[in-house]
Amino acid sequence: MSAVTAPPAVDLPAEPRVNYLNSTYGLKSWLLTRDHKRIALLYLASVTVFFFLGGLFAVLIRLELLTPAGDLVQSETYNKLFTMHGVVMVFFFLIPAIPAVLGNFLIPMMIGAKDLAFPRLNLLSWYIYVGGGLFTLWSIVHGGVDTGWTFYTPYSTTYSNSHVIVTAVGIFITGFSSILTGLNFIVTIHTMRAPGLTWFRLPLFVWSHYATSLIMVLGTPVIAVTILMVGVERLFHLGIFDPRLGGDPILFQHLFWFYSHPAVYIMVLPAMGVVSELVTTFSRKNIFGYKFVAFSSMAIAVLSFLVWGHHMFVSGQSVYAGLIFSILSFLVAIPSAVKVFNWTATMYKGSISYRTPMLYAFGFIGLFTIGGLTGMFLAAIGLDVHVHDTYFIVAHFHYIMVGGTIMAYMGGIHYWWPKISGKLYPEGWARFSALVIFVGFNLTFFPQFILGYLGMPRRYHAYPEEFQVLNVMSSAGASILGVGYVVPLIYLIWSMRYGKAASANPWGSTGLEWDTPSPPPTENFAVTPVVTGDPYQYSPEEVEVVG
Amino acid sequence: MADTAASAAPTGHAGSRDLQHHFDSMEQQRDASSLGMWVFLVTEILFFGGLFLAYTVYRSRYPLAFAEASRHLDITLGTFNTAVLIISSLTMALAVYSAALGRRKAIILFLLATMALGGTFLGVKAVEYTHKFHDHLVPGAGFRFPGPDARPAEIFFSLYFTMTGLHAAHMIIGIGLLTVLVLQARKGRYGPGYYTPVEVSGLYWHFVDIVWIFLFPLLYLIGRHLH
Amino acid sequence: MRETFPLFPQEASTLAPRVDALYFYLIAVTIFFSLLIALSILYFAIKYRRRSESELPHGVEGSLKLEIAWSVIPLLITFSFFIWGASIFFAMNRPPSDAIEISVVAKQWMWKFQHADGQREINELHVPLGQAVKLTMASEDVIHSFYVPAFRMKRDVLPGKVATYWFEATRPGRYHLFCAEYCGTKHSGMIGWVEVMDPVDFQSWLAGGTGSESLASAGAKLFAQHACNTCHRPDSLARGPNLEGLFGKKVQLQDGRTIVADESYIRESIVMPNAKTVAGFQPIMPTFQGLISEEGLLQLVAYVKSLSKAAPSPEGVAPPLSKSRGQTPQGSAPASVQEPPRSEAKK
Amino acid sequence: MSQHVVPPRVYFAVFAALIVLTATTTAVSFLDLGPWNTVVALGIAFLKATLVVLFFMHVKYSPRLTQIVIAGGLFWLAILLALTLSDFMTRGWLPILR
Repeated sequence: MSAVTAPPAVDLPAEPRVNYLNSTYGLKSWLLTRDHKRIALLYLASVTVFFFLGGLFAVLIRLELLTPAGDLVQSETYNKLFTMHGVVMVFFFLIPAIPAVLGNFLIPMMIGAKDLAFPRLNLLSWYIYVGGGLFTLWSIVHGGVDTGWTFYTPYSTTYSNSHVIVTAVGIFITGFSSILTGLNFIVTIHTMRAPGLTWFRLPLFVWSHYATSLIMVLGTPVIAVTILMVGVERLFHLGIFDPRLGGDPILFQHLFWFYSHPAVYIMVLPAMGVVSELVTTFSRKNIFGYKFVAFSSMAIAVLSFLVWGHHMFVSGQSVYAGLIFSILSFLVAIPSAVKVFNWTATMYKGSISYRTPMLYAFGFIGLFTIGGLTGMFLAAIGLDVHVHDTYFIVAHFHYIMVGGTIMAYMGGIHYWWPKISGKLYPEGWARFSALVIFVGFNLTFFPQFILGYLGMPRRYHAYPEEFQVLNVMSSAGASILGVGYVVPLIYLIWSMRYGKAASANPWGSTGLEWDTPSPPPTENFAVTPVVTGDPYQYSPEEVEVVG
Repeated sequence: MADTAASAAPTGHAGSRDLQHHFDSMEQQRDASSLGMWVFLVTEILFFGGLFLAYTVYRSRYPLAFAEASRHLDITLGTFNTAVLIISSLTMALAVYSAALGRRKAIILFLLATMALGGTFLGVKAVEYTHKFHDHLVPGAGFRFPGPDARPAEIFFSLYFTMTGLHAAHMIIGIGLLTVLVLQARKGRYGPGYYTPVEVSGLYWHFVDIVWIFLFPLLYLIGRHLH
Repeated sequence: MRETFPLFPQEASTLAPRVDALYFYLIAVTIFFSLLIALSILYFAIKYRRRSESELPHGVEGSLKLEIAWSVIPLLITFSFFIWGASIFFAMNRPPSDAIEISVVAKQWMWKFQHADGQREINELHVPLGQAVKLTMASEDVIHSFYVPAFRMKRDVLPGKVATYWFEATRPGRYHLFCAEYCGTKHSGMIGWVEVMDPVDFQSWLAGGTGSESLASAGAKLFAQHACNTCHRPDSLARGPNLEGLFGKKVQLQDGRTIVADESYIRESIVMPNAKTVAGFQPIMPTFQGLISEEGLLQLVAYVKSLSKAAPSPEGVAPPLSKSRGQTPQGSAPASVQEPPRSEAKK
Repeated sequence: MSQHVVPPRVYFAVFAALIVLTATTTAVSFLDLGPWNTVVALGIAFLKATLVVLFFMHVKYSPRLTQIVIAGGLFWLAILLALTLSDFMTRGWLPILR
């Protein structure tokens, strides 16, 4: 990264400089923009809407589970609630969130380019995302779908009489938005890096998004064809998975999980990229083992495609295939462990600040470690037989998705907020909401580990009495968590108008994106920067003064 | 591959007009477009891959039923269609060749030939589909299949219609792409300096041909030797 | 009843202690690594907190030795998880040969049981203590999953296939039965109880039941009713393969494959006969899909299995066709309650 | 995709080979080679596909990155097929205790 001395004094812009926010005005300038930064803000708005919609479903589910008897909503409604919670959160928030918002905004700036390789394709991917979203919203308004976000056949193809087709079309369309974003990132990172920016000088944020893009591009088409087969079977009776014709529901599960397990790495890998940036900036130290962290992202991208069978240990899959998937599932855990150890080692002898993004990074590392280690329970095939399809699994993946991805997403939004909006967020409120989120999260999901081992199955509208106390604790935690997420929404919007103006580099970071003013001009850099050193050069001896 | 961006000066005389603002050189822009199309073709490989997996699983489970059902497909039409697509690949390649040399009339001629061959292919498929309809071989309520294993045969025909239908849809998209190219070529947009759209569409067309190269033996040829 | 706020499930089967032991081992490792990471971060965050804004700490070079250490050591630890988990999984998939057989039909939102001697139950399953029980399960509609948390065992029940589930209860009592695979509107209502009884009480409960004839004999009746014996006869000029001694043996198919004749193969050959035609026979058998209910299919499977038991196999078990109401086919000696749970490797 | 322009005679040669291979695969399908029928049919299909990729799609003259991308796509397809078939092919292996 280009040379940096100690963080410069705050240089407030004297007169209003032209930047990407005020370069043009009017709805058309936003809806037809080809600037990757504006498209990132379009994604930020739509992703936030879906996040709070999915959150609303979560609140209703937790309210229903306060009592053992199913008395708040009917069982059909409850089944639609957890299905839509899953569909909206997975396909419309977790998968697009970090790549489409932070990735779109930052990757061109981090590699010193003016824009992504295919700007029009980038705008098209946002319209495809919103188009898919409209189909799913239409199905929600008209009664939703009750098959679970996994659409298992033969229930989804033959026995469910809810809006399976419309939701399937919605997800099918949104899948292409994910493919186009992945394709755009891969081509951009390959062909548009600034002079001097070799692969091992790339920030780890870019490495993790490159690995994520590989998974998006290689995995998403398989779920697209699987949904096509379900739709074709339901509409035209082309019975590919129909057991009455000799079809095999397990074939659907293989095709579904071939994408859906790598999809969970689409959700967590960008979060790891964000955490690598946060830990280095707020420890003000070079990342420990740069090459190992970079290659662990790539290892995760490859190994994530070999492990999907651990979702099917009890489904009648053959014993020997189960053993193969079990041992491979343990292999995919090693790169994640390497990352966590490297982040911890980075903090050794650093200069650690407790600003809000770092609080979220601490939260991520802690909760992701628990989430990852409970994954070991599920990979051990003999134990998974007991905990499969129980709340143990629900707790595991929420620890990684909410404790991991959403924590890192919040950390990333706060860290790059000055660059995105040119304003500083209120530090006091931000630290308060981070702590509330951490407490609310643990109170919500830790009891579910205990419930899971007790044997409470997933997707149950009513449950035996002895599980009630733990469910009440979980619902209490959910309300705290809900508050924790609403507070940042308020003060971040408030800061757009009333926040203090931010300098080009409020955190003293060495990233290329901090060398351009905040908010940046439309073409990112006045002159394309030349990169001469490694990405995280904070220590005095590493920094050489460049003319 | 230019790992780092090439020098800022655009190469090729017609380059400056067609060079998009965020690229530094025509070569960088061409490398980006071609890499973008190849990555897209990889997604198509996996898109059809899911169907090939379903085919492989069910054929290994019901080999005799699949062979019996495959004998109901018309092999002469299938072989003819394969040849039609191979010729269309040739004309497409020649269209890219003419674009590289800037021969405007040749580009239009070969593109129209490719589209005509694509249309022929779709026509033959339409004929085949109507035959299946009359023979009650379309899965669903009206499915009648002589012989003992009607139900695995219905799975075969479900796969047959899904795979060839998806392939035909890709063929239609390809013809749409070529139509746009013909209109642009008439305005003389393509020459030695800038013919990336023709090149990239050529890649797409050849890919759709390769999918058929695999579909043809898997669907039409498996049962022929079992009389 | 048990206390109202349990934090740990009961251990009621021979497998439960083994699964729980692995569970505690994994918990120990999780606590160790979580504390290791959390405490070291806490220590670094305090010891190296930022004193002043202009402070620039010295860089620390990466260390290859450390990277290799925290890659290889976790790999070895996970290898131990894998071996322990796999050994339990093998035990879960190997029902002992002398297990009593009960057929289970899962239907949208209820469990239907039929004991070997014909006794039928819905959402309630009575089983003897200390005796291996093997469930042969099929589904009439969507995928369900037979799950008894106290036995630490779960198995999906698929339409079109026969799934097997086995356990050996070690503690008397009533245990929850759940459907663990989402199966529609009343998925959370598809629950029931497994009642583990002392073997003597189990025999009297079984004797007092209103069951008509045994599973295998009901199967024999269906076998005759559908005139299966016109083709499936032991003599050489029969048009259908001989079914005696078929179950568990390798079968050579016409298309060259050889498969093991398990319950799924027998059920599939009734419903879709020509999927796996036996070598040397013509695919002339008509399909019985829709003509025989799911229970009937399981009874026929039980009958065909009883034919292989009737063959001069070493166990010398009582002939299946005779009505053996009072005595379970295995005639295993009643185990007293105090006796420690027998090791599951009884074979 | 380099600037390399392939002479038309190469295209015509490849075209001829493809037509011959198509005729061969159809003809061979009528002979009873047992399991070899599938192997031969797929072999010819792979050969034809390779010809189209190398010459018509200019991959023979393209930079190494394009070749790596194609190899990656085929490898991932192989993962999907191999691991799924590892389930379906080993279903009956567990010895059933009679």
